Amino acid sequence: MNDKKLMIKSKGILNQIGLLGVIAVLCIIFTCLNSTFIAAANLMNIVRQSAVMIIVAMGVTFVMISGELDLSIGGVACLTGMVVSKLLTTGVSIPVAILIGLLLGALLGLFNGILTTKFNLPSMIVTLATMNLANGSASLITGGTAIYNLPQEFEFLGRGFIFGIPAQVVFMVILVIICGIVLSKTLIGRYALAIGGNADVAKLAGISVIKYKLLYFVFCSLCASFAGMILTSRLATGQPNLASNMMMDTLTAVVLGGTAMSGGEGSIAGSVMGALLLTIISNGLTINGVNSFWQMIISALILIATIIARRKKD
Amino acid sequence: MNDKKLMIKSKGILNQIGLLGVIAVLCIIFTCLNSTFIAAANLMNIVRQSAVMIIVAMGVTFVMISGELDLSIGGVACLTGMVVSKLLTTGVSIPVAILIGLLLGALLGLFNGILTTKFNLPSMIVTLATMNLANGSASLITGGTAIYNLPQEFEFLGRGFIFGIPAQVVFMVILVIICGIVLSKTLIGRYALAIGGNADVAKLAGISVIKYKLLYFVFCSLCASFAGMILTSRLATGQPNLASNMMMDTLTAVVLGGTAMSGGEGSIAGSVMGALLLTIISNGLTINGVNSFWQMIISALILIATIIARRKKD
Amino acid sequence: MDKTIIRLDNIAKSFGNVRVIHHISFSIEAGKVYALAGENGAGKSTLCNIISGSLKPDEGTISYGDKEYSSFTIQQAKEIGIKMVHQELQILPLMNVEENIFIGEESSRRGFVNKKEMRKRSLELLEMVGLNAQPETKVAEIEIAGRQLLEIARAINHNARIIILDEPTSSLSQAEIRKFFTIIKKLKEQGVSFIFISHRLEEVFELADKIIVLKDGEKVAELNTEETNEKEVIRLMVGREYSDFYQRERKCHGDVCLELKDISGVKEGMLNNAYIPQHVSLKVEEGEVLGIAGLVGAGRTELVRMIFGEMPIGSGEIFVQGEKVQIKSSRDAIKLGMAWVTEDRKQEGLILEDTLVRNLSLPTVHKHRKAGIIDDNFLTKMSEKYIQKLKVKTTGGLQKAKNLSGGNQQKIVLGKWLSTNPKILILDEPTRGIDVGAKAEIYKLINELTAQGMAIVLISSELPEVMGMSDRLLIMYEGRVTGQLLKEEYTEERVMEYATGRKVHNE
Amino acid sequence: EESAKKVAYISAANQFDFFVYIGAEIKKVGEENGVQVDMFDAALDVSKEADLMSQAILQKYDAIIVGPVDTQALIPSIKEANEAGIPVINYDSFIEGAEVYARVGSGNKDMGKTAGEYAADMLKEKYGEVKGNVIVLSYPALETMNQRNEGFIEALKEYPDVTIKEETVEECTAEGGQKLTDNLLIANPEGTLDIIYGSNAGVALGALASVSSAGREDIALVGIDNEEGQLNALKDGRYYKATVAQDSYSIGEEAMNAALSAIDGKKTGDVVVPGILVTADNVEEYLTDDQAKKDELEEYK
Ligand SMILES: Nc1ncnc2c1ncn2[C@@H]1O[C@H](COP(=O)(O)OP(=O)(O)OP(=O)(O)O)[C@@H](O)[C@H]1O
Ligand SMILES: Nc1ncnc2c1ncn2[C@@H]1O[C@H](COP(=O)(O)OP(=O)(O)OP(=O)(O)O)[C@@H](O)[C@H]1O
Ligand SMILES: [Mg+2]
Ligand SMILES: [Mg+2]
Repeated sequence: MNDKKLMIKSKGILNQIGLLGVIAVLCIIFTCLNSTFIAAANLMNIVRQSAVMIIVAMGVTFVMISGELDLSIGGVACLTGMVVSKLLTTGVSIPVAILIGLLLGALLGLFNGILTTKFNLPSMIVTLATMNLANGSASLITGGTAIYNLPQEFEFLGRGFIFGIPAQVVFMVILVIICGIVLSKTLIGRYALAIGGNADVAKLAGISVIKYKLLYFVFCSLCASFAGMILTSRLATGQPNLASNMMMDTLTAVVLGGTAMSGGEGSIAGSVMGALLLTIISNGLTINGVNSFWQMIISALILIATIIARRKKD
Repeated sequence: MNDKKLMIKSKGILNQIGLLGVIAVLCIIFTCLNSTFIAAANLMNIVRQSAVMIIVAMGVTFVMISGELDLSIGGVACLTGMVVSKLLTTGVSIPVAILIGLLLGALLGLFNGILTTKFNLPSMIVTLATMNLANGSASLITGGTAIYNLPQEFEFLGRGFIFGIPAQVVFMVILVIICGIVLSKTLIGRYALAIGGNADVAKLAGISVIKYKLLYFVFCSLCASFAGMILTSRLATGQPNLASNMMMDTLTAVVLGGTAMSGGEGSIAGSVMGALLLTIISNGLTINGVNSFWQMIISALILIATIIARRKKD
Repeated sequence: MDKTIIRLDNIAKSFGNVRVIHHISFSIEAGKVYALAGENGAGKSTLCNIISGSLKPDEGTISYGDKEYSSFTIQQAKEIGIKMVHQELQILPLMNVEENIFIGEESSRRGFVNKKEMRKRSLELLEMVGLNAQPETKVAEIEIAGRQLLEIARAINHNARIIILDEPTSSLSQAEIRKFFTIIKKLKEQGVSFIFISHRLEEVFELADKIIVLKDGEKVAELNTEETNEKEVIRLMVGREYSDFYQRERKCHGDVCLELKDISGVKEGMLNNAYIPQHVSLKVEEGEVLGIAGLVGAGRTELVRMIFGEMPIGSGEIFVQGEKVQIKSSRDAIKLGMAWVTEDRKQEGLILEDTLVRNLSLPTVHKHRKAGIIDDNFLTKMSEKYIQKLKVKTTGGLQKAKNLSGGNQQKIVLGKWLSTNPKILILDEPTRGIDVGAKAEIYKLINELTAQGMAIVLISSELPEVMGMSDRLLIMYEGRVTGQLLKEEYTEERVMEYATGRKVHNE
Repeated sequence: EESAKKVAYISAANQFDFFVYIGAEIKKVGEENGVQVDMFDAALDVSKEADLMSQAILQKYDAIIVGPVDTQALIPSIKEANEAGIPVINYDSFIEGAEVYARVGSGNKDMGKTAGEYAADMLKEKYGEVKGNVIVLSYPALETMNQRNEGFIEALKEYPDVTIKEETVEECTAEGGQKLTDNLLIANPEGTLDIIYGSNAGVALGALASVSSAGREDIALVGIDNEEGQLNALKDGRYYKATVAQDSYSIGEEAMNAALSAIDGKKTGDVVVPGILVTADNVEEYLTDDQAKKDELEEYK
């Protein structure tokens, strides 16, 4: 109990410092091993690579803080990617296709949310079901094969630049800033923390738990479907097995960033750094020619080292 | 509030009846569509197919009841399979290889347990790391390729028969009976429920929470490594990406069986039925020629229907 | 002019097929304090939950103004201005004090929370209720009493019209209670009404204008406070009279069971050091009840934590039955024959989702096995025994702990530890939320147990209780022992002098 | 009355056009011969494939046509079928060490070799001699890819001035290929890398997405498989230079014919349907033929 108290006290900041420390140490090591790591092009590459994960992590952070879990993100991203691809190849204009994609995301989020809250079912299973539902549907659209010949302009989302910065990075930064403000400065954020801390207490305090949880689920799915479109745009094809690792990676990033699986605790900065850390590990190792099996092992070890380091700091 | 209380009251039994109901309905539907479904041979096939999942689910049930999560099961199964295959091809005798495999499982479980309890880290991340560690190592053994030419006799585990019953089914039944007794009638089970219910209370009551949690983790990994050997034996090759779906499937089965993700609640019978249900769905759909994408969708829908049905029954 | 704010008509409520509230009617008028009195499980909390909108009644209506409701939603109750301090504390431990005070009622502009305004108000409120904490303090760092103050702050924050207080004082000590009562009286003058529940009848009589007595879910009387007395209320509640509560007579004199020599806690940088026990020495003999008094936050619970190895000890020695011992966790302590009835039944006392049998048998289950198999028959019988002995109001041993009323939960915690047959029993606020009848039973039990040679350490914030039931009294203030008194020397004034640090006894 | 014959078609992974169209062709031929064809998808999962085999055996199909996820891992299942007296036709990778009625496929190693030889030609054209840096994307868990890479590497091994590096993708999908290539492009800046070889549609397309969005025209891509995306890229020819296409239609047809013979108790033995090298030169022509075939099979997908 007592140690726990100590821990909790200074968590907010120190958590992030712990992560930052690990990130810094890794950057130094990778740079020493191969100086291209620190090259501007690679740093931008890292940020670009992590952008999609960070975007999804924003949604996941809210859902997880509110005490729920969303495993469907990968499925939602995949289905959105395929639907948008299909629409684009049948001649629907890009803005309309993107809107429909987001709408689809929102609907899937609503589906997750309603089953979880109104029907009072465990979100883990509900979203798992949604994941399969979405992945299955994504493959059904074409019978399992990919969709090609997307319009050139659609590539902007995943390959374009805004003032010389990759478009997806710009979107990511905007979203992160908004989420940071929402979590710390608005009722939406505060209630997420309260609901995750103890939903009964929140309910007794007159917060409409259902309404807010729905909101978090919808937002999370929106993030996922946006991410799905970016990935699709970047690949310039609709892939029916898109985002198959998204769920695991994103959850890891968010939890690494200090968001509690059981809710009530978490931060935007933490999730961003969690995602950056994961990307840096895989980028740094690849650049240094470490094969993907060693990468798995090394990143697992770094993962453990990070959570231990963070814990010590507290 | 009130409904919830009522619900919980009669959960124990009704939960399972709900699941049984769904299973029964499905069996009837599948049989109507294709009478081979109900053929003795297919029923045995279903039991055989679910045996591995049930074996792993036993370990997961204990860990989850005690309030932790083990995501490393697939990795442990995979690494064990590869290590045992490697040993067998280098001439180690079968019993010794199996023993080493189990030992490896126990060690990985210990690793999970120690990091979770002594270092007080979130088991979700710890076991996620172990999963990657194990999967990475499994691939490293051979550089990522499969291992062939296992001794013929090793196929007994996954393809042999004992009194005309598939060996793995026999192992599974024995394990289920033992686990059923242990959970309901022994300290190991009682303490798992208590620790998952409220670890502080359990600790103050003199239960060495750490010791018992270690035990559950070790047992869980043992189950996983045993499962890994069965799968390897069945394929007669060591596959570096064995059991890649094991974690998701098993967790689903266990949660479907009524074990609470947050601990303190769960049953062996529930987990067994959860696993059976998942197997029946996939078997029934396959037999009826449903393609794998539709299978994903239909099984997702059945999953949702099941948890709703179970909830209504309560 | 009619001053009625709300009126209940024929409210009834059942859980499953157990009827908990039988057709209760009464009105609440502005500026009055209504006390609900009744045994544990009489239905007090249930009734309050109905008024505050967190439970739906099965029958009856609630009128507000000229509107009739079959039930309130929480939001409706809030709009009317009904606030409730729940018996089981409703706090968010991971959020800070300020966030907890304002939860659900943040001042905000277009969705953005207005931190400045809330900071100002929360500092005022903390001052008002006497909670010695910063607005940014995480509630997890505050012990139960502080949390209770926090809830009170929350209830009085906004302009409420009816404030329901379900045992708000159960873990507070005199100083806080006084402060709190002043607030109540002031608000009452401003026209705020209160529903007040407390098992301490003197509090009821001090505050209430009307006393509504419930028995087994029925309203048996609605009395004007001036026209009645404690005896009558007790008789109506329990059905019999209790004359002298605290009949402590020491029958057994034996060796020293537990001795602490100059125990000090570890000074941990960030915690408020003042509250960590320092240089505490004490002795308890067989057959003796040693009382420990002190204000909230004096560090009494922390002291027990240290004895039980659940908090680090910096220096000092512990002797059990004359032998020096190293206690690393409560497991060691239990093995040495100690038992600790914890004060926070929800966090540390009960597995809420488990049955009574499982809760009662938790510390002893390992002793009742045959060839490794748990003897559930025995455990059930044993549990029945304690359920009866402590008069727990329940539908049976298979009921879940969380479905018991607060006082009955407390009895289960007590029973759980009694079942270990300890030689040294530490009771930390053992009668928190327990009704008069049950209290008397527990006091009787204390006498019986000590007569058989048990040593008891009784920690209580209720001065009459700790004075009435202990043979010797230790008084703590900010983590230090400021005084030791023998039974003959007790007076409330003397105890309070030590407890507030105005006087320090030097050996 | 004799009930209609039925054949089980087990695909290794329906996420690839290759398997989908083999299946469609098989179904079409089946229909023409009055044989029912049921399709199953192992989704690249060895265990699942074993389970599908058991199930098909239990359901007493008259023949099983199977494309192995892993040839060795399939051996016990084939033995199971042998014991049950059900003939097995093996397509795609050839199974060694178990008794099948026929093996139909393009020869993975040969296709790899074809791609390797083309790569050598390209290097020669670029530098006047065969030298340069080549990266082979690998996914060792997949046997077909290993064989294709083996053939490719063998073809280039003859030239000592060619440096070949194998890089492993995390997952055998477009995303996996892209992620790895993104990083490889950083590690191998302009002028230090000539060819990336991706021996399956997924990783090849991933590499293409990465290289094209980085605009690295100094790198030529060579691959295997004939997904639409690969063929389209050949048309524009800036990055993707050649692909070795398997003739799924002929493979399907041959496999089904073998199955029909097997039902009558006849063994067909090995049928090799060679892969076709498609480059910018012949892609239009190839696409026209291919599209015609695809349209014809649409209803059987
Ligand atoms: N959710 C529930 N399900 C079943 N029974 C319940 C539930 N809540 C309360 N009860 C029962 O209703 C009765 C009244 O409970 P309530 O909490 O209102 O009592 P109380 O008068 O507040 O007692 P205390 O003084 O101990 O707090 C008790 O017997 C209790 O066991
Ligand atoms: N009024 C208060 N203001 C601030 N903190 C408080 C207050 N009351 C209690 N605390 C917290 O309680 C802790 C010490 O309480 P502890 O429970 O050990 O004392 P106690 O004497 O047992 O009090 P209690 O009467 O609650 O049993 C301190 O660390 C402090 O954080
Ligand atoms: Mg009550
Ligand atoms: Mg205390």
